[in-house]
Amino acid sequence: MPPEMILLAALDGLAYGSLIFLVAVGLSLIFGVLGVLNVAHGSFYAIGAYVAASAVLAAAGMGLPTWLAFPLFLISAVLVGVVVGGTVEALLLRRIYGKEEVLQLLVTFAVFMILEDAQKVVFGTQPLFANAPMNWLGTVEVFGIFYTSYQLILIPLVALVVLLGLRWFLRRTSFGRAIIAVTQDREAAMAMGIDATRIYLFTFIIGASLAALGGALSSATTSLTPGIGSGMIVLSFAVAATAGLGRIEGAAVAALMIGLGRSAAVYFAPEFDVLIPYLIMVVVLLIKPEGLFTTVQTRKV
Amino acid sequence: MSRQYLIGAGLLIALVAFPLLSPWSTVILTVALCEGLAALGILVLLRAGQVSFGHGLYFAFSAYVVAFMAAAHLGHEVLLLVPIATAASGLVAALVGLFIVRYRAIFFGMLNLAISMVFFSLLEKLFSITGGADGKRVPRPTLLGMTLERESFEFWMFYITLALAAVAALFVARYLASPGGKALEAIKSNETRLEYLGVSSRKVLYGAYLLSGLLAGLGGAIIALVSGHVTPELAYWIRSGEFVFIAILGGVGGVAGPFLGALMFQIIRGYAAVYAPETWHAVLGIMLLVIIFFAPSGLYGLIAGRKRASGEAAR
Amino acid sequence: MSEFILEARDLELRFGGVQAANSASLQVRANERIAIIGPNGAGKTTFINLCTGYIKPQSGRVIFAGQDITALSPRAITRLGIGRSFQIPQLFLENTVIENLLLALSAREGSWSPFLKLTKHPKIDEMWALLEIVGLKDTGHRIVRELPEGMRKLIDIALALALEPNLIFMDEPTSGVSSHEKFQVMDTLTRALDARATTAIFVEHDMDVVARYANRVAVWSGGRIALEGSPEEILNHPDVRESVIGEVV
Amino acid sequence: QEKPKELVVGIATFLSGPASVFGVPGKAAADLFFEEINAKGGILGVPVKPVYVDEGAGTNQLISEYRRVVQDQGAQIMLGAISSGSCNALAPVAEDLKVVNVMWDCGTQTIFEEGKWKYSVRTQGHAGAEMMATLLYLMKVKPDFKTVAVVNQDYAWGRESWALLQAGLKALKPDVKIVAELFPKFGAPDFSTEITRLSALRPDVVISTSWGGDLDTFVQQAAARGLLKQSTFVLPLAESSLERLGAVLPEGVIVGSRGDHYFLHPKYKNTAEMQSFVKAYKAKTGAYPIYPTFHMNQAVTGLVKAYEKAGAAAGGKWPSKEQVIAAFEGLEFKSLTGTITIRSDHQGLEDQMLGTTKRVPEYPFAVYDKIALYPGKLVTTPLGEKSLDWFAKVKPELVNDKSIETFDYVK
Amino acid sequence: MLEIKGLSAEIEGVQVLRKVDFALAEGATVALIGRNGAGKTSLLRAIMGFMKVTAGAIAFDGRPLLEVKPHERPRLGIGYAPEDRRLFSTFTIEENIRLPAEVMKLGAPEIARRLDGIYAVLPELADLRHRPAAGLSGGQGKMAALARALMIGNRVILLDEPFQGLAPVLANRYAAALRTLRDSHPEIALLITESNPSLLRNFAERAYAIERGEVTEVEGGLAASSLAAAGMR
Ligand SMILES: Nc1ncnc2c1ncn2[C@@H]1O[C@H](COP(=O)(O)OP(=O)(O)OP(=O)(O)O)[C@@H](O)[C@H]1O
Ligand SMILES: Nc1ncnc2c1ncn2[C@@H]1O[C@H](COP(=O)(O)OP(=O)(O)OP(=O)(O)O)[C@@H](O)[C@H]1O
Ligand SMILES: CC(C)C[C@H](N)C(=O)O
Ligand SMILES: [Mg+2]
Ligand SMILES: [Mg+2]
Repeated sequence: MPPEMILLAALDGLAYGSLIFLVAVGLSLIFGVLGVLNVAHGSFYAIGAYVAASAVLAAAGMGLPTWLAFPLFLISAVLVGVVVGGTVEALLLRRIYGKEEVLQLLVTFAVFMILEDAQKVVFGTQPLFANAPMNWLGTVEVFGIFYTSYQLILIPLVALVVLLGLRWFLRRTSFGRAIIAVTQDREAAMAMGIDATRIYLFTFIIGASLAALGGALSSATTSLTPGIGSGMIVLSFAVAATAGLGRIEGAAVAALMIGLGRSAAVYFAPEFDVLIPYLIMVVVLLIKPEGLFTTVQTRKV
Repeated sequence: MSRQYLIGAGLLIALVAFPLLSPWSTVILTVALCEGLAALGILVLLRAGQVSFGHGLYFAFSAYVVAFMAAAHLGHEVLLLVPIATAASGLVAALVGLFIVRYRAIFFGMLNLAISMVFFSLLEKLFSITGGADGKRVPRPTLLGMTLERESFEFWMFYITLALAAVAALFVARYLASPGGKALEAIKSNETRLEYLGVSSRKVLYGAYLLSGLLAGLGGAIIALVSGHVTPELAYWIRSGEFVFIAILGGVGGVAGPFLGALMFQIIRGYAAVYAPETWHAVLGIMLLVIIFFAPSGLYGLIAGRKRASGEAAR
Repeated sequence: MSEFILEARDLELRFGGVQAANSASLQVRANERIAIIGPNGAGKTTFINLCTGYIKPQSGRVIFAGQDITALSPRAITRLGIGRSFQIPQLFLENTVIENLLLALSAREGSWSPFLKLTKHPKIDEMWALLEIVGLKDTGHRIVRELPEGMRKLIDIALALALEPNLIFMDEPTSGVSSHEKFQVMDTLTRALDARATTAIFVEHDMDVVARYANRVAVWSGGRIALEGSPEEILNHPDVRESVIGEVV
Repeated sequence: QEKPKELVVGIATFLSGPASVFGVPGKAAADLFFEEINAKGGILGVPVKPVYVDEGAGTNQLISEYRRVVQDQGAQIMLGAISSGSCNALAPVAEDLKVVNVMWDCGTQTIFEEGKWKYSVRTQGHAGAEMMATLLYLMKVKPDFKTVAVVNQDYAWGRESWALLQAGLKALKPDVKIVAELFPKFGAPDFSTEITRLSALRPDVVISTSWGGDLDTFVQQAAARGLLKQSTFVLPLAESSLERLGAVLPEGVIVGSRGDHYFLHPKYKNTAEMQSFVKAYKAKTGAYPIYPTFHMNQAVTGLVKAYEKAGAAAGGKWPSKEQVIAAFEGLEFKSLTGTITIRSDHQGLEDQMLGTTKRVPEYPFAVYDKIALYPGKLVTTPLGEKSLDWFAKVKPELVNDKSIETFDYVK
Repeated sequence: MLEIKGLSAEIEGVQVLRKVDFALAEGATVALIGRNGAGKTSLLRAIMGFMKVTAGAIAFDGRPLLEVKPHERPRLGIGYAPEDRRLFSTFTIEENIRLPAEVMKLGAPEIARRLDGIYAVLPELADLRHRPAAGLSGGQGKMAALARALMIGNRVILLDEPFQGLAPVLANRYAAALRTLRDSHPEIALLITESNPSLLRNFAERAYAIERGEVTEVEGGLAASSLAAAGMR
């Protein structure tokens, strides 16, 4: 096949990978800090998407300008993060940090089941679609093929901003350093004057908001149906594991690999399309058992 | 410990009696037992602090082995199908185990998930062979050479399953109390020391993994026979998650736990399906939350009562 | 077969800029009781880690009973008869003290039958006797997580002993053990070692302990042995007094 | 037999998961119909009580729920199901339980072509009929295409429907080139890569039997990238997405509805039944009815008629299950949009309708134009034959068979 | 300034502190000695707010400390060096030491000032300052933990067995260092637990003995005689 097709495939992969990253990085962050593998993360993604879509449709209904959608995406993402995410952390997770991980994991699993049905009840079962923002940004032509600027430029851009922003936040700000400290040793961090409870809440909200943002952005490109969350969550799992414990750079690389891998598959081996994320994960872990990026463990001997 | 047997016996008697009282329940009870077996496999791994989000793989694998053999009318006999299919799952576990025991925590869980999802995807993809998402039908085999009518088949399958489950549970109980079982727990609490006792934590985990694979396989083989149909969904990650769910719901304190959990799970699900067909997921979710927060040691813990701070440490 | 039960030859290990082992060598005769002393960060623990396979040296060899064990895993080395205790105790926190020991016993005896109940192990009395030695008999049924640091250190040693090793490394056996118990524990401990003809190498910061229980002292510094000799010479050696012991003020 | 106090009817439908796009409207419709029936005093004077089972819970769960509803809640009639997978799984269970099982929406043709089921019956056409009609319509309105690409969901329905179409294409247009066969996974959120490929290949015709969210997503993303204008799209299930797709779907797209269902059916849109149903349904759900609601109507109506026929045969007594199922054979009854005949193999004959989208001021979404109505008898695989074989030897004459009625959109 | 009255605390239902009465005056240096499991660590943890207190009260400058959230107690000028080091492995030693000060938003100059002070007291750390904490040896870790406590402890410093695992020469040097620190900052109070009191001889002016969670003052401080009287060598 012609070389430019490879580029075209890569472009699709980039767009898709960026979206996965947005969602998965939140999962990684939460896992890294709270040590909780948040199964409900997929629901945050879905709810973020539904809320954003509803908001955009409502705005359109009121005859408001389309560009308003973009601030609306942000608002709904934060809203979902704070309201849904915040509630889950403060009401449920907070009460079992001491307990075994599997219990924490199952709490999120339970939340996932509840939220899945909640979505149906609130947003119905008919596919919801609000693509005005995507069309509003128009298309760009590459080798005579039209791409939506939304998928080709906006989403990767947001992903990049999130990546750099998170890095800066965790490395440079004292709040970020506090987060890392809590990640390693909650009690010692408290003895240093760090409010671990607050850190957990904020981290969870940030993570949830990122998932919701991913959802919000995708709401313009895909139709929302019951169950979109569960599809996204396994992808995020794969990314988080491939990345290495709570490593955001890792999440970026892994998400990109999956995105590119997938579009490559559609060209060369369509039947492998679905397997790609898992194959990538298995291969990576075979080579680097701790994931792409590893964290120094305190020496205990 | 003796308490564990007491509860087990109680459960057993209750189960033996139940179908005689309400015939239609046999299938549902059998299904519960199958899920209980898979959850028992999860319990074994949980003792090592490892959570598998992919045991649907073994559940589904043996189920499909049954389906294929039945379709090909190879040894179309329960007493052949079940052991062969179970062994097949054991074989897969033996292979997967070879490398998966090198991983811990999230990596262990996610690799299991990944492998089961690969299998799931293949089942859906290769639909000319596997029937795709629609799955395969499993014609009813003979039992002891007899071709049975539905009622009697279901009736006997239930008691066979019950017997198998009881034996499996008993064995697991013994194993967990044995040095090997404690070594398994040691993987959770301190692998460095285990290695410095000259014990290979990988070997220990490998054994447990094999066992858990066989248990899930057994459950899968039987569920294929009683529901007469297999679908890829048996290998889906949510199904695997349910096994963990069931194990915790029932409590991992004793081997009776997973079965208690499975029964509870089926009952709640049954009622939820009647009274809230649109929102039975949520009902289950809430139930799970209630258990986790108000009875973190599960139904088993509720019955067995709080464990002492020291001594017979049941987790 | 050489006269040495353990021989470490020119072990090299650096962590980035840090030379944790700098052609470290040590020769140990059977039934010796060697104390390793030296400033913090001198490389004492690292040396033990190298000898017990926790870390592999970048060069150099470790010979045990005539066999090269440099490349072996901790597991293999343990099976050959080398036991160790840790600076930070490595225990099964969720189990009772006796269960900890029984696990060691089962490992030694290879009693893995799924039908044997751990707490019904035929040789359980041996383990109680062992607890007696480290003076923890009455904590046997406590869960380890509930025990303070000091007791954990002793259990850690007991675990190593349970394997009946020919040679045992102990990393600061008495640190965290209150001066009150220190000596009676060390008394019984060393008696047990003699009784079983177990060679012992222990890192120690308490010079009273060194003086009383070592029959040879190796002074570690900069990842290697700086000085070696009998307790008397070493503990009175001006350099040692200056760089390790210091004047008690 | 004694008249029961009430007739429990178990209904298997998707209440969760992506396919609830069809399942929930189906349920809504069923509730309407049963209210109506009970208002009229029920079936043979026995009030009907619907009980629902979630098909989305997974087949094994579905089977045990199905059993429970029959054995525990005493359902004498079961309506199951939407997915072919479920139907394949439930048919034998129904035989076991000796319960009348009305397959109310599933499409797979193999059920009655490969198996013989005493207690199961299907009150609508099957994939064979649906795909044959699609094929004939395509040949009719766009005879001169050279290249075809397909984008189907990667599960039984997507694969089987393509297998049929492919066989038919080979027979009718041997020279046609199939440039791409894409099977994105069920519920895929993103078709960018597929669309890029299609944009590069520029096939004359793009076929997709996808449905629900997948179809919406695919069409939306394709539209945004100008693909819909580039190739002729053939979407045999688009009727169920028309309202949602609103302004996105341009004119000139070939659309179908798994039967002759359409709330603007040229012949029946003004009948009292249709009018009142559309009104009631819209009032209840806020949307126009889509094909699953019509399939549900056929199942329920068929059921009522079968009971009446059996009741009459039993001399006004309450018919046994066996009498009811027997009554289905050769049963002929009016649906909201035509007439259904049940063959001796328990397969229903249902007319098929296809059209080409047109934008009109009356509706904010595309409507059918250039409608062609294919008699069920014409497009359904003859009794005893296997659809794949039949497709392989289909004759071009069929395209212009005179039994085919055509209509244009009229306000 | 730190007053503990009838304090009882438990861990998982096990009583580990029993009606502890204990006072720490402004600038005082007090040794808390007791055998393993006596409750030394528990008492310090109780002061830091990591124990489940079942009865009694702790007053800091007369204000009830139990009502202050654990993470706010360091802000009162309480520095704590845990027995088991508890360093943050991904940070360098210096980052570890700075962290509490940064969390409290102390100004850069202030932080620098305190750092210099600390390196003056613990010169060994100055050379290790840029090493990741991950690889530290047992003793090195202890030093870092000590330094971290000094960073914020400008009122009270709680040291849990600070000399454990230190080579005697260092232990002695630190004893001396702490003494100079005390002399230079007479307002800082020191509470040091030790299972090996000889090191604190003629340094801590008062000594308390703790046994099975019960605290009693040792008459005559750490003089060997009085220790013997209190049943410790
Ligand atoms: N994993 C590691 N990564 C980096 N540096 C390390 C690592 N392990 C040891 N070191 C360094 O190697 C040197 C020796 O460490 P080691 O633990 O052997 O000292 P030690 O003699 O045991 O000191 P102590 O008496 O305090 O325990 C120290 O400077 C330490 O920082
Ligand atoms: N997790 C726990 N559960 C139950 N009891 C505990 C727990 N941790 C400690 N204890 C008990 O609390 C008591 C005091 O422990 P603590 O650590 O304060 O003693 P310590 O004086 O610091 O001992 P050491 O000198 O060895 O550090 C001990 O008897 C111990 O058994
Ligand atoms: C839902 C319909 C489009 C078809 C259904 N999935 C079936 O397989 O019959
Ligand atoms: Mg050391
Ligand atoms: Mg202590």
